[in-house]
Amino acid sequence: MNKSICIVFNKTPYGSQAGRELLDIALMAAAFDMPITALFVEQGVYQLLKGQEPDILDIKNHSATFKALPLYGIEDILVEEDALQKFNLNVQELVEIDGLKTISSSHAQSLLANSDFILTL
Amino acid sequence: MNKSICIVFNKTPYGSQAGRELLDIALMAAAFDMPITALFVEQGVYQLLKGQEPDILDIKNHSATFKALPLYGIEDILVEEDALQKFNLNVQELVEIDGLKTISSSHAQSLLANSDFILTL
Amino acid sequence: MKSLYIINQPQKLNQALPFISEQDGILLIEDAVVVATYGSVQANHQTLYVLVEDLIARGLKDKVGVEQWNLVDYPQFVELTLQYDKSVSWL
Amino acid sequence: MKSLYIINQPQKLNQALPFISEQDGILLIEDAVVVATYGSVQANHQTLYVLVEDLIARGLKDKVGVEQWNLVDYPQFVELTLQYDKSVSWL
Amino acid sequence: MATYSLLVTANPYSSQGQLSAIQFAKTLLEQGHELMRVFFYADGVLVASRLHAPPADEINLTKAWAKLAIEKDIELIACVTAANKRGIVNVAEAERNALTGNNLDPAFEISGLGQLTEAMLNSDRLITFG
Amino acid sequence: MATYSLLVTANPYSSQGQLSAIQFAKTLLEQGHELMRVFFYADGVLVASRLHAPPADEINLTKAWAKLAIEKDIELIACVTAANKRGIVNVAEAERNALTGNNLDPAFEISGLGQLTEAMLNSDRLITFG
Repeated sequence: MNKSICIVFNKTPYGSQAGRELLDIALMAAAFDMPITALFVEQGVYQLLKGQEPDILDIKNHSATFKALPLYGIEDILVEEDALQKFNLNVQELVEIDGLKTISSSHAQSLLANSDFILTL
Repeated sequence: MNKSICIVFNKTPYGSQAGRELLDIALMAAAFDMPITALFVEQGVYQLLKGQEPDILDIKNHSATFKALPLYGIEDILVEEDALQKFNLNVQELVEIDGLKTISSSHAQSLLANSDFILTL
Repeated sequence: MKSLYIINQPQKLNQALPFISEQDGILLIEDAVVVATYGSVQANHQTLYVLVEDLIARGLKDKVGVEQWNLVDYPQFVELTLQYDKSVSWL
Repeated sequence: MKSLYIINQPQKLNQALPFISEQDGILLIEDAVVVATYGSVQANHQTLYVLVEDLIARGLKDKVGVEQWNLVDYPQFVELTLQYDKSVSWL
Repeated sequence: MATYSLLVTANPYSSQGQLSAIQFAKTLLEQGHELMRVFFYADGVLVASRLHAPPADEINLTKAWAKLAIEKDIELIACVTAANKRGIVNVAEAERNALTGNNLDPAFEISGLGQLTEAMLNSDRLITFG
Repeated sequence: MATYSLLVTANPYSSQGQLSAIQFAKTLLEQGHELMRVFFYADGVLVASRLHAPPADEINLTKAWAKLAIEKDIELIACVTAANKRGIVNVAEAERNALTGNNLDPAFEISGLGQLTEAMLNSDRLITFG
């Protein structure tokens, strides 16, 4: 059994490159057959919002790549319920990704406890 | 009458270079005879703490330079009272600078309102 | 003097608020625009603006509480910097 | 698995806390060490550590609430990363 | 019409501030205002390197500034202390520090902090992007 | 004795993370542990430039890493995508992108993200400094 990795998105796009550069790590780890979970918490839930148009500011839109995660074998895509609520968002406003689920903070806690690696940026 | 500048220190040393690089601006503006206020708010009050020893981590100690501000003609050195209280600090724990005063947030407000330029980093 | 406070990170708004006078304006740009889409700000009579290009970039244009926030674009951003006596970027 | 959460900015501690399990450890380094010198942390049974070199650098060594915080130096920091199953830098 | 100067301290890679500054600069010029100087300080100086190779479908911020500077005759000045510390050097600074190479983009100039103070005193507005 | 790898994403100029990483690396080596690899990513790659000229009385982080790498035979690897975007290029990347110059310090290597994944799989501990 390969070591597992949980990649934690906790920052808004596009004020930093964190989302973009974490995605690159996720795709590379998938190529090494590591079991991967993508976890979106706090302001990281904004990464998944539908209808982003950063191109109007000459910024590349990476949000479509999230949709492709299942194609790379990344099927655990989890979004923190409390964050959605706090920011007045609902799941219907997020990009449609096969298998995307919301989870509670306590569920996130045990998920993190059981991962071999946890990365944030 | 020259334009006045208020330089706002609001970050802890030494996790960033902000304190150091704001000091350089203050000294340069003083050379141009601009009336200068150095204002320490929020976590910026840690810049003035006595007994800093960043050299043990190979970081240069810039806190002594604050003491020299009056020599450069910078005599308005103001520290936010609320921040000291919030962080459990008192004026006796700060480096001794001639003319250093504590001020309330509302006093800081009117000071900022009356400055021609305000810089943070 | 009236100042325009420019805020570019969400957590900076609450840090800056105690120092902003009643007659001042507050403009949210970059990542800070998310603040205009949830809850309400404990502003003290200041006029509140949010940069529309940064909202559109993040897919948030339709989620702003417009009763509290004035949407401005870049041309209006430039005009605001002239309308106020000075601009302050609270970093 | 027991994790060591490494926090290097003051505001990150409260953001990370909801995700940290009871059996985990929390280590404050760099600018985050200031948190150990005021108020108290709403920790949920986690063991709390603070890096002493970063406290000394900032003149804060004598201001730590030692009933809640364990002071560790760099050699102990390395030992902690082995004592816990993994380390997590919550950036 | 007003005279602006900009102070840009934003990291060109991990923040959005350089892009905002460019957008603001273009807009004020379109409105007929004058842009006297853009002063780069702190991590803002990193944009003055000519060695950037971003992916082909992404903006090259250095070239975007350079284009603006050439078309509109705007001074782009990077603070010498901030730049040397951050690995941005022109030929003279490289020689003075015995470095094997240099990387300053020709659209930018290296100078002292006095250029910022002077910009403050001689512009109607100074806007900071951090 | 354990095998470590480090992931360093900290900006070398506006954060303390590079210094913390060097201190941690020295300490673990003193304790007899092994340091397999230091992988630089995001703004962390900026330290791999050989063109830094910090003030004489301040630490040169690039040289501090290089000293450690040479004395203890440690791999210092900067991610190629992160590096090119941030103006850190070796001779080959400079040619490929038609850049006039290069600035990679000889103690560092440019390689792909796979080197990070491999370090994760082959070390007992991965510690991140951001």
